[in-house]
Amino acid sequence: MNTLKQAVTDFGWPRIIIFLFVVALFIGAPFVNVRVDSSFTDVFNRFGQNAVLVLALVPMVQAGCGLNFGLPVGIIAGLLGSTLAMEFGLVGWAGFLGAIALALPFAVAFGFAYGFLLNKVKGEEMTIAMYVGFSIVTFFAILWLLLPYSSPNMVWGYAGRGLRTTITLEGYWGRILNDFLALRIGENFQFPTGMILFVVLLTVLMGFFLRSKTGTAMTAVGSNPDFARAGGVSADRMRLTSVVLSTVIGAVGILVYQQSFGFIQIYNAPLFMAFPAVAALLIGGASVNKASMLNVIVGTFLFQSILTMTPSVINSVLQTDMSEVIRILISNGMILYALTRKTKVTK
Amino acid sequence: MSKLDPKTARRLTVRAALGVLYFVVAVILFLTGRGHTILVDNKADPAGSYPALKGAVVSIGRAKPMEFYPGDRDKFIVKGQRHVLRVKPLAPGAQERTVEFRVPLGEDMTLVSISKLMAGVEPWYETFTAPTAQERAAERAAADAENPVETFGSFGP
Amino acid sequence: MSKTIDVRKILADNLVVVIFLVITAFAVPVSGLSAQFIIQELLTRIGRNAFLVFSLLLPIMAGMGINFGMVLGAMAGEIGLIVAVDWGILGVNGLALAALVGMPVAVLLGWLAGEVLNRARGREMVTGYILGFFMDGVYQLIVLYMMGSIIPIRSPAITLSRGYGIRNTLGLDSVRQSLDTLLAVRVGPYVLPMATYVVIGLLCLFILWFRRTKLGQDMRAIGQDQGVSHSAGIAVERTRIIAIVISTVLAMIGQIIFLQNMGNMATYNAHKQTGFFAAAALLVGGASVSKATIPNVFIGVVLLHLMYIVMPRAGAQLFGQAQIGEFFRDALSYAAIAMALVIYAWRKRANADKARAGLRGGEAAGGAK
Amino acid sequence: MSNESPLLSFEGITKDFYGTVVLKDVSFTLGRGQILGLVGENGAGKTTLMSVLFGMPVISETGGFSGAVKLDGQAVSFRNPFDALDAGIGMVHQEFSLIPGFTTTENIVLNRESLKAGPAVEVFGERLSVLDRPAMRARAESAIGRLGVKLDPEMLVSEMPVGHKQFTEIAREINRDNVRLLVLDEPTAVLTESEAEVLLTALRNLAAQGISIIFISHRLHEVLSICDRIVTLRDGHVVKDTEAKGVTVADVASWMVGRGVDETSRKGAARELPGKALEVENLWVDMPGETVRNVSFSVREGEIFGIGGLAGQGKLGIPNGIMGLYPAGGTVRLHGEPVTLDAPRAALDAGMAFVSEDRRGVGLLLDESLDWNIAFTAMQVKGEYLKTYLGGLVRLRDEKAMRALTEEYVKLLDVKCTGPKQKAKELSGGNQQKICLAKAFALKPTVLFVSEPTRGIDVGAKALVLDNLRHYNRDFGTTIVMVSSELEELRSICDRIAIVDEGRIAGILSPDAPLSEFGLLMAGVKVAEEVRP
Repeated sequence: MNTLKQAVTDFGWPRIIIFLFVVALFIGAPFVNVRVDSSFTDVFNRFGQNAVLVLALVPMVQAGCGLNFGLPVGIIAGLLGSTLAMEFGLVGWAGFLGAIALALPFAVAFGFAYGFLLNKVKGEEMTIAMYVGFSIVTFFAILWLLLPYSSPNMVWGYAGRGLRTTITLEGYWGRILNDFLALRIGENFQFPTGMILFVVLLTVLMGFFLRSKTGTAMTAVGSNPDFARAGGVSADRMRLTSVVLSTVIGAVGILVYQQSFGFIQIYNAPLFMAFPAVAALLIGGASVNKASMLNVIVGTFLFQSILTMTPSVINSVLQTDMSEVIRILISNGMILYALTRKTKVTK
Repeated sequence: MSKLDPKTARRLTVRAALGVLYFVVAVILFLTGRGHTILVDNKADPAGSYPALKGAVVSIGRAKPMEFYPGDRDKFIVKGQRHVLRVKPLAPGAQERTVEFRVPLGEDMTLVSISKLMAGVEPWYETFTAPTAQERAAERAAADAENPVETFGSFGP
Repeated sequence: MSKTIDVRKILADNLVVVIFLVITAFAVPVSGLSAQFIIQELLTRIGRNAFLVFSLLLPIMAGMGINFGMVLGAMAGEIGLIVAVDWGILGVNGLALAALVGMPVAVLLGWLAGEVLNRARGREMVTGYILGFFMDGVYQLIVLYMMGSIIPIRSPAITLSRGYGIRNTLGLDSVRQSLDTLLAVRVGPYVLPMATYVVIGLLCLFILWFRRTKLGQDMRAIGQDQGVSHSAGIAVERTRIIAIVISTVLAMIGQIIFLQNMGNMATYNAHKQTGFFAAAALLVGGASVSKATIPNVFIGVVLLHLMYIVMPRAGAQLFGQAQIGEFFRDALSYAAIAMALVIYAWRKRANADKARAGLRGGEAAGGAK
Repeated sequence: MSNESPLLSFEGITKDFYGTVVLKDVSFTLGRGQILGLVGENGAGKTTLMSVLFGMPVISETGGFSGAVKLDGQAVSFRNPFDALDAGIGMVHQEFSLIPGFTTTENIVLNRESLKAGPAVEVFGERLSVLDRPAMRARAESAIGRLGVKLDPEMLVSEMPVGHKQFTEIAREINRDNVRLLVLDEPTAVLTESEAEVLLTALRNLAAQGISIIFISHRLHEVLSICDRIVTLRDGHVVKDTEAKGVTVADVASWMVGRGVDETSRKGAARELPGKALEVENLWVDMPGETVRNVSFSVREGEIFGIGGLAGQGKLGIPNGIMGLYPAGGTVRLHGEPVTLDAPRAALDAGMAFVSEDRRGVGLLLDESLDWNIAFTAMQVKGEYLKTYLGGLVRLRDEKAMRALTEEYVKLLDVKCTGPKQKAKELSGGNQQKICLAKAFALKPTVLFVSEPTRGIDVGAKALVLDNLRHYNRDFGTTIVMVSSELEELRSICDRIAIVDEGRIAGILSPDAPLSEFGLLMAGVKVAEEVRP
């Protein structure tokens, strides 16, 4: 059974262990009085909340730019979109869609600048992306204080200026996707239909994009830039496109996240947001230079299941709150595993 | 293989010696750096067998001397185990007394009673244990034992 | 080559330094802090931070970039300190014992990090960074769950009330500033922590000496060309591991010196920003990912910390909010790292292009012959 | 020289790689202080022979060799190159193996530095000894002195002219205490003529000091000028082992290329072909290792034009430059229209296609399926294999059309695979090459460049690939420019053959021209007038 062995090696032991761990969590849950149905509600909520951010990583991985630790660049664009939409007093669907519309131009502009930079530093993308992300988050922290926002729901009451650390979306577009066509089964289970549909829509669109001429070229650039070049494709342009796309989806991703979470978190909150997304993608089976829609779905689901279930299940088993440590070990262990694996491009 | 050439032998010796030295230094640092809290009090015996001193200047080693009046209690933090305790009563003409004593290595706090010392009551020093978190934890453990919960291995209090 | 080009080249080589100089030159007067205060702060901070920054030098020499995995060393130092405090060892003895206890831990972690980085050639920096995160989880597992349960802890004062795990903030009263005050020398209005300076001076001597050893020479060779070094018979992987081990051990000592000055320790957070501060300082000092010198360390510590001292006040003075200054200095430090990395990667490519262009020029001439 | 046993002797060395014999019964000897010239075409077995001598791991990993290597009459078998170095054999490679940021001295004594032990050595071992720089410098100077050249011991390698780097390499090899034999692989390839002259003098100095030298070079006049003996390898055999005295360049050249008179493979007589398909003038290409300096030629409509020459002379640079894969300059006209250089897309749009010699690096997407590999370029350049949806708004990959295309070529070229969805990396070399051809054919080019189409594939596949090219040329009238190191292959299929030497065209010959003429052109001797086809 060499093929099975090969499949296991390809998939990697860490993933199999994580997968078994998740299965064990779900099986074990009823025994420690954790309700499975409400757990599933949480898992689906968090899945939808995070899936788009994970999806945002795919184009750059496919184009060979590595894991986008600079995801905060897109997140900042999304934050600009949502805060501006609130400032303009947009509520409900107009608010959510308005936020997306307002975020897009920023995302495209940021993406261009960011992609241009990454094209200049081939080979060092990941470290630089990380620090570009940190820089833009801290730089924007200044702007959140200085920009002339005036909506009383957003600015500090006592100073009259400067945005609050967390801004509630209550009364704007909080949970607008989650509650759209939401399905209620029993007392404890609720399926966030609208949000899941939105995620599916974006995933399908991304799938289509990867099957287009440009998407094909992008994948080829990631797989073998020399081949793509010999085929008349400009690697730099494809990489730039992938970065812009990643940034734009990142912006949309944070908007989906916010509406589900119910709050806009600014200042230092986006600083480390790329890491869980990266971990989720890798847990789903992606490598540093190959990722598919399936990786996104599976990875997000597994990772969010762990985050949902460990605090309740593990804590009641161990009588101590070890979920944080487990989260750190699993997510970073997964990234570490992917980084230290021989790059699978055969040369 | 079986026979070492002189150079290798010399290096092995040097390295072994250094390894030993590493531990020796660690032990010396431990012994000389071990901190002890010495509580000094000047209290009369509630039963009246010895009185408190009217006033005294106490010093331990090279630490800054402190004045003690009846009922006072204060602490010295000292390094190492051997210490010289000097008690100089304020009463004119009273004789100064210097004693050498040794704090056990494992002891964190020692209570020295200068009134006992001056009155010649033995033992004038004793181990002092404040009620600690550990004890509180022990109490809680006792409580937990009544309604046991699953614990993970040796985890838990 | 004309002189103007030289000036431009120097500026370009030290772009990060120049930007920092300009910004702090503006911020210092705005902050309204007295020169005496600033200088005293700087004197303290050099003693506090320089050692940590030094720990980055050797991996750079060995061509492994900035060792963001140095936080592993910081963790080892913290474990040493926890032990020293738990056993109630006072003063410099406590610090030395912490270092002796931290040493095997640091060597082990450094060896581990070296192995990991050898498997991630070409992306050592990002891997080291993630390794730091990962080991933070292991550190928590040990310090928060095992200490006091599996690993015996004597002192109830440093354990959490639940009976195991170390408290979130560890008071370091027993060793507080014991190195700094050991030989504190007063010069005019300033107090110099001479003992700390002596330790740092010894480290400088060590690094100077190390560069002249065979091992140092091998590291330089590997840093420039692994292939050539390997074919010359130098054990590349082993040497890289040694570089990381030394770096980790130095970071361990550095963290102990840092924490004794701070006087208390955020048990679970103290190491988190260590790599960032050290890297920022070194790069602000004009080092690059491939070349770093002793002066870079000192220039960097002074510049970075000058900014850290004055920015919050400058922000408060300018915008009425100290927070703006704080965000600004963070943004600037992150940007300094990003910029130094970008300049380095950029120049690496530019140099390669230039080498090729030179070749082409030769050809054109050759073609004419 | 003397009656004692020779320093080095090869006795009946035979070596095969997976059944392909690359060395067959190679025997020759080298005396002390002798300079031996080892010449042969690419693939003649020179490199493999040296790998055998040095005990390169690749030899033992592929089943070892038979025969014996004797040093001073004693059979030796090195487990790795370091053993060989210890035995006093030094090797200077064509590519420099120097640390750029180190000085001459540091490079010469690299990893053999003079050391002064200090106390730290007792604890942490030898590597903590301090470098003894004066001693290192003295050793470097003595090595430079033995070489008899001028080198600044404190100069950084990165700031040196090329010649000095080469001297530094040689000085490093002779700095060993016991060095007796030096192997130099194309040491003059990167040097200017005057530098080469200095180097040759230096080598004579070394030989006079009793160091034996194996000199591998294609510059035959250099070989003749310094060597005592010349050994010519062809197809793994020693075809000639002779004193250098009285030998001419033409002799050696014909030994190198002459492989029996085998004219049977020639098919078809010279064709009359009108019109010019491709004109190239003053082309330069900056391709590392294959620099093209100044090349002009023109290709006729429907012709198969061959480009041959030794490795490193620039023949590969020509198609790579024209197709925009490496920086290039000059004028290239396709059917009279100028082609933009430095832009692969422009070359493809103009109707040219390229089968790269770097099959795995440039030719294929190894991690993707065969249909991707074949259809990709046509899709990107011509917009084919895309299906339109929503009235032209969206165009997605047409998997069905790609599959059909792939199946068509799989059948046509007889590719052995499990189907269009198999990954390219899973195919054998020959089948991969067929996929590369299919990719180019799918573009329906008017001019097709084929670079080393048979490199690394077995005999049967070779014939198939060549047949396919010939058919494609005959059936569609496609002009083909074929670059190959294998002269026979070129002669069997091409209408004319250009030989490239040192980045220039040394001459263009008819495939029927005598072998010695090809040999002379390859050796850089200009003899023939350009042959009119």
